[in-house]
Amino acid sequence: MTTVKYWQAINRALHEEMARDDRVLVIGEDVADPGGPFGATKGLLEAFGPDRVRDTPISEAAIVGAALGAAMAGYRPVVEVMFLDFVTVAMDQVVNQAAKVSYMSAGNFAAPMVIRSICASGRRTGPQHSQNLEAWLAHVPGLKVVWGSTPADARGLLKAAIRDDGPVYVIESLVEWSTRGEVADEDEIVPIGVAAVRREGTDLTLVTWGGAAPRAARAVAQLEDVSVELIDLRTISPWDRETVLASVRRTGRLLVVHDAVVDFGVGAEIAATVATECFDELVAPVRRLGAPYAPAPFAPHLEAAYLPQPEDIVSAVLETIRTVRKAS
Amino acid sequence: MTTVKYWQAINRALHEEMARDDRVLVIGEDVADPGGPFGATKGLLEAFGPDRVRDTPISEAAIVGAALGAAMAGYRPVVEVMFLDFVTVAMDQVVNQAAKVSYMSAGNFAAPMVIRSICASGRRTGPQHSQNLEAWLAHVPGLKVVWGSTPADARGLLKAAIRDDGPVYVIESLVEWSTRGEVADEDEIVPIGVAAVRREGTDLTLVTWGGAAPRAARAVAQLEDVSVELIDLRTISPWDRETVLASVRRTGRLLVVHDAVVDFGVGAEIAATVATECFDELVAPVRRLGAPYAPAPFAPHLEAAYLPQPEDIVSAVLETIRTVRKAS
Amino acid sequence: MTAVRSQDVGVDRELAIDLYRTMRRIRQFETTAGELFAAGELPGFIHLSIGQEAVAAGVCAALDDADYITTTHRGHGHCIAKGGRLREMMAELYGREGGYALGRSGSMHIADNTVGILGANAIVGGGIPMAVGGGYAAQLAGRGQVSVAFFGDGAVAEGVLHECLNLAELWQLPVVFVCEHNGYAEMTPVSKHLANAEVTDLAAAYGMPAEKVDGNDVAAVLTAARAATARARSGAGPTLIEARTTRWRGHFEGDPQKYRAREEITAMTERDPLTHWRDVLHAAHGVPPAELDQVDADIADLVGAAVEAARAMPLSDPGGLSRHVYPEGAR
Amino acid sequence: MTAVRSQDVGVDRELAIDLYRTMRRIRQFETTAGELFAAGELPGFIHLSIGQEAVAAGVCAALDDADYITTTHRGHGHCIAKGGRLREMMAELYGREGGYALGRSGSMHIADNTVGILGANAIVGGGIPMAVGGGYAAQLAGRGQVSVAFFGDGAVAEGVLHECLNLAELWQLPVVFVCEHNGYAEMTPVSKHLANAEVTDLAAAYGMPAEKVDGNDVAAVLTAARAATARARSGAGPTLIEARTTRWRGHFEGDPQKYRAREEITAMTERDPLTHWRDVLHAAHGVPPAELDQVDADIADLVGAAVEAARAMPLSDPGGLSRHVYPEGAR
Ligand SMILES: Cc1ncc(C[n+]2csc(CCOP(=O)(O)OP(=O)(O)O)c2C)c(N)n1
Ligand SMILES: Cc1ncc(C[n+]2csc(CCOP(=O)(O)OP(=O)(O)O)c2C)c(N)n1
Ligand SMILES: [Mg+2]
Ligand SMILES: [Mg+2]
Repeated sequence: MTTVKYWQAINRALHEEMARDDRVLVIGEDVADPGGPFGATKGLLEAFGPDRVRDTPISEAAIVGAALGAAMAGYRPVVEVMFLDFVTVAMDQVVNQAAKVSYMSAGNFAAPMVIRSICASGRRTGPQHSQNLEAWLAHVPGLKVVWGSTPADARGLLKAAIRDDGPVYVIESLVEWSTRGEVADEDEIVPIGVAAVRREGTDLTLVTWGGAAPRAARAVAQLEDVSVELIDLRTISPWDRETVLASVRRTGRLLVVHDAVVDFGVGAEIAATVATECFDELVAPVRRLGAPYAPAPFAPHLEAAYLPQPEDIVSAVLETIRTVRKAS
Repeated sequence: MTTVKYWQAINRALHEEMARDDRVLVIGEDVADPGGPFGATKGLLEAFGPDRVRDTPISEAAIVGAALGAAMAGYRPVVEVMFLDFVTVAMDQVVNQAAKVSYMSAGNFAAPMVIRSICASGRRTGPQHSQNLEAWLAHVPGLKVVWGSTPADARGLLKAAIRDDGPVYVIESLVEWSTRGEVADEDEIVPIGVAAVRREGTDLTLVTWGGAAPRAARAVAQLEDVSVELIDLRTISPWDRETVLASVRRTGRLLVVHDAVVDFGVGAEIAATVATECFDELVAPVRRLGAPYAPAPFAPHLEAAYLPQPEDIVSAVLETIRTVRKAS
Repeated sequence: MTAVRSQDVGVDRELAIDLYRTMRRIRQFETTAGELFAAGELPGFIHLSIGQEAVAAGVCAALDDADYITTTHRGHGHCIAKGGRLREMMAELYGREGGYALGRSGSMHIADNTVGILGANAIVGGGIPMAVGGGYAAQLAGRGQVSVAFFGDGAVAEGVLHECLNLAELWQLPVVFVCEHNGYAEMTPVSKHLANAEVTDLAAAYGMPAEKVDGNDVAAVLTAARAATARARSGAGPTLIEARTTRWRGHFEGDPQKYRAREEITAMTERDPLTHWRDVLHAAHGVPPAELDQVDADIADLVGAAVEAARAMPLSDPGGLSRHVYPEGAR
Repeated sequence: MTAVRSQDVGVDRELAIDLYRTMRRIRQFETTAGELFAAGELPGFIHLSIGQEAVAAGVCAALDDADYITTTHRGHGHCIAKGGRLREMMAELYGREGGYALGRSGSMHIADNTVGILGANAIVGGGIPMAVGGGYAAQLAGRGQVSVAFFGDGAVAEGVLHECLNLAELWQLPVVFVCEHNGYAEMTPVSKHLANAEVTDLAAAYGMPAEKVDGNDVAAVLTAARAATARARSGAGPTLIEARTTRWRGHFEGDPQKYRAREEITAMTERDPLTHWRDVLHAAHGVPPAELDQVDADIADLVGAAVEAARAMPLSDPGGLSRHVYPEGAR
């Protein structure tokens, strides 16, 4: 075990995977010479050379598509689309092309590629740099979507993503960039599709991921009389239905917490699935907590009011616990 | 009342609105001289001239953005992004720009514009021309999303969209293009945010919209012993919660039917909301029916298997009716 | 655009006949597909490249199986010229289990990894970045492969092309950009969609060598393609070829073409790349018309057999609808 | 890029001082913002245009309130030059209720419909189409307005710019494209992101008049802007101006700039547009340095007052978080 910062864990995963498999490439804006806009690709150029590590122009559609072409031709590119918001200029390549290549060619081609983006929500970057867009990506068949909230998960998921034979969208939390955590010395993979039960509990299942996960953990830590099972989804698509459903079957209550706008967010899928599958076990209505229906605001106190804070989460837990099904 | 085809109803709305308000503009690929790739903009060039009706290059990002700029400068452009799938090359302009302009400028600017796209699902156009992407658009605060399934609604919603002071995404069903229906002779507006109760019922609430709505109607027509309340949402965002919730409070059962992939689709939002708000009234689990987790296939029989057909809808209704809450 | 004489550019008799054969395969495949569509046998939309065959044949004659191409909604010709199999293609148009993609993808999505067809594409401009990626892979692999992006004049207005021109030139990738300039984007003439219809000028602005050729003259296309691929294989970077050509049919089958006069179409057919090449074959290589008629007949049989085979195939299995959403098996 | 002499281009004493004043306002506003950021008073990211002030001042001096601009993440200068109010801007950077956008949007999203600022933008290239739309509106309105898109050399690699160049030229819109070529896209030098750093070549490929100017010489910029806006107002269509300039600071405040040598920055400061213009003011217009020192002092007071005002404002009200998601009230 070594203690590293979140970004260093990402950096380590990239170094390890590039050393392990020389088909792995890293391309993106500022990723080579500058070592990444925030350091995640430091040292890669020096270690693996300019063929495999390349700075690109600000041409997200072209670079995602170029990564796709290289993947179809046998390489395993990791392409950085700096902030998640910028995927909006590359959606065709992500959605119509990369995600569908295996299906459209009936397996004749695959797209073993990774797209990495920072989500800067919580870092006061304003409406065009703070969007939590995981729901869009999850709605696209063929695209896997992962988001580690700890250094170990950020590393392990990225490694798994690079080894996956299909396209994986890896989201990273800028707000956790300098958070430290332990990572294994050996080659630890966090399998895609497997949630982490951060804490076991019996009264309520709290499902969260990404930027909201650390805040949810803080909230749960404050709760004394309530036993919350805290699940960090880690993979948004395909999400770990079994773990979540089994948990709610035991606890009878679900709260989903995420930083995206509640409406039409990933929480809806989880809540709807649980409401259907655990219909007989639920003792309180499924509940979702997330951002209000508005773009992400810039000012620190506004952004704090916008994102679910530990105290909001505590209140939501307590209210859910208090709700009981009316006699029917 | 006149009976017109779906596309003619759209055409009529455009003629009427352009005649009513000379700030209304129509731009897009093939919309002027050719009268639209499928005829929806026929006669506009002749009636309103080349200033207000313009063919554009295949540059969706630029033309959506240009429409936005013109809207901010006081015009009311209607820009056509031919097939809904093509919004992927213009997502930045739709999501980061048009949808956020009012918010980001705190009302200093507004974007009174309409984006029209065909959804060709059901017309054997294959994986890149058949996507039902309304869930993405609905997840974007500031963007309204409407989708008429009848000639009258297609006309009335488009007229409402053109008169709205913010950006409205109008989806149109290619599969209904030649379906006939009655439209009022007068200036009929279908207000945004108001669902249509197509049929009243007491046993189950069926919520649908867009391409699935006609098939759902056919299914409901076949059901003899079950009383289904059929709601055509018409507006996806903001959706008519009141109508849906009031209905489920009476029927105790919800089935959402849409053509999009079920996972993370709009059905999730509706099902999750109903599961929460009607917790005590639901007598059966909320249920969703939609496309399986795969891109849209091309071959007619595959596409038929992919989209919810009347018989699938009938089965889902009957199964939901048979489910009862276990004694708890 | 200077006229090219076949003999001067190293096209021998055998190659000349091969080029004809390729064009004829395309013409026959598409003529048949058009008829089948009109007869209601083929579903969906199909876009034919009849009149443009020399571009596909000429460019692909400069390529090997290991080279890559990406193409467009109007991509049958490129796929055939690159070695795509008629039976699997036709079966795909029919939506049958034996189609290239089990009938799930249709006319606009032919792909074949055995001959480097990275894929046709239903998004205008969508395939260009993939070809650049193929070029990046080729550069890394160092085996002298080339990657070709086919696209139309309409795609020139899509920003992604420009991103790709810049990237390919910046990285000196072995990519050939082939613009099939047929003067239309759907129903809109080039005068209404490009401020400057000289696509070579755009490439030149990036410092990229660019050449305009008569796209209905297969020798001219081949000559340009040979120069471009040689440059690419030698590590000297990308080239753009603008091939001026003629789309005889509507944008899609069923398009009534109200936007252009019958004379325009008639004039086009007078520039038939196949007729022209038959003349060259006769005049320059002494190939008797009867020999070519036999080629035509053989190809008609081949295409006919592909149709019969497709018709005989089972419909693709709806049970397999969710297969390959994720890749199956390790690669 | 030929040197421009202020007298030769019709810049009189008053205008010359005005240009200085604008540049000084920008310099002072941003210097102060940089200090406040370093002191931890301003949250988020800020991107300063120090060293590039002549572009904003020169271009906007050719514009009226009725003209439109869109700008970028590095847009303080353009907003100030176009008439943006310092107090509302500073308050926005502080995230206060009195900010242009109630503190919700921050440094990268200044907009003001009273002076035609359609908006700064945090998406590279994102504002360019909006400026084209402003140009379309201007063309329709027929009142001789012009619409200007400011963007950097990095944005030249975004496809959307090319779509916009094509569209503006095709429609002959009254648009001026102003590329602030400072040689960097974040930490990446232009040699690594553009195959051809001569941005004027790209515009020329569309048939659009294009001119390269010394972006640190406000008279040169103004001269080019006057020609471009005159052309636009007369209905003769768009122009591109490539202004070569110098970004003194890091990409964002706090950027350690490991990717360039200290000497490079020092060399830049020797091309200070303000120092140069002070010299011109003195030599060509006889303005004594003391008069300019007074201008500087007045502006320092103004910016100081803006800071004080912003500090005194209440934080913006979280209760209003969902306001204006949809436009409020009829327009
Ligand atoms: C992004 C996108 N926009 C629009 C379309 C609709 N569309 C299909 S083909 C076409 C015209 C393409 O013209 P061109 O590139 O010249 O190719 P051609 O059809 O002439 O071969 C258009 C607009 C599309 N498929 N994708
Ligand atoms: C679509 C998009 N991609 C990437 C970024 C991140 N980014 C912000 S500024 C910038 C560099 C812009 O360079 P340039 O256009 O030259 O402007 P400058 O910063 O030099 O003024 C980048 C890559 C972004 N904001 N938007
Ligand atoms: Mg064309
Ligand atoms: Mg720059």
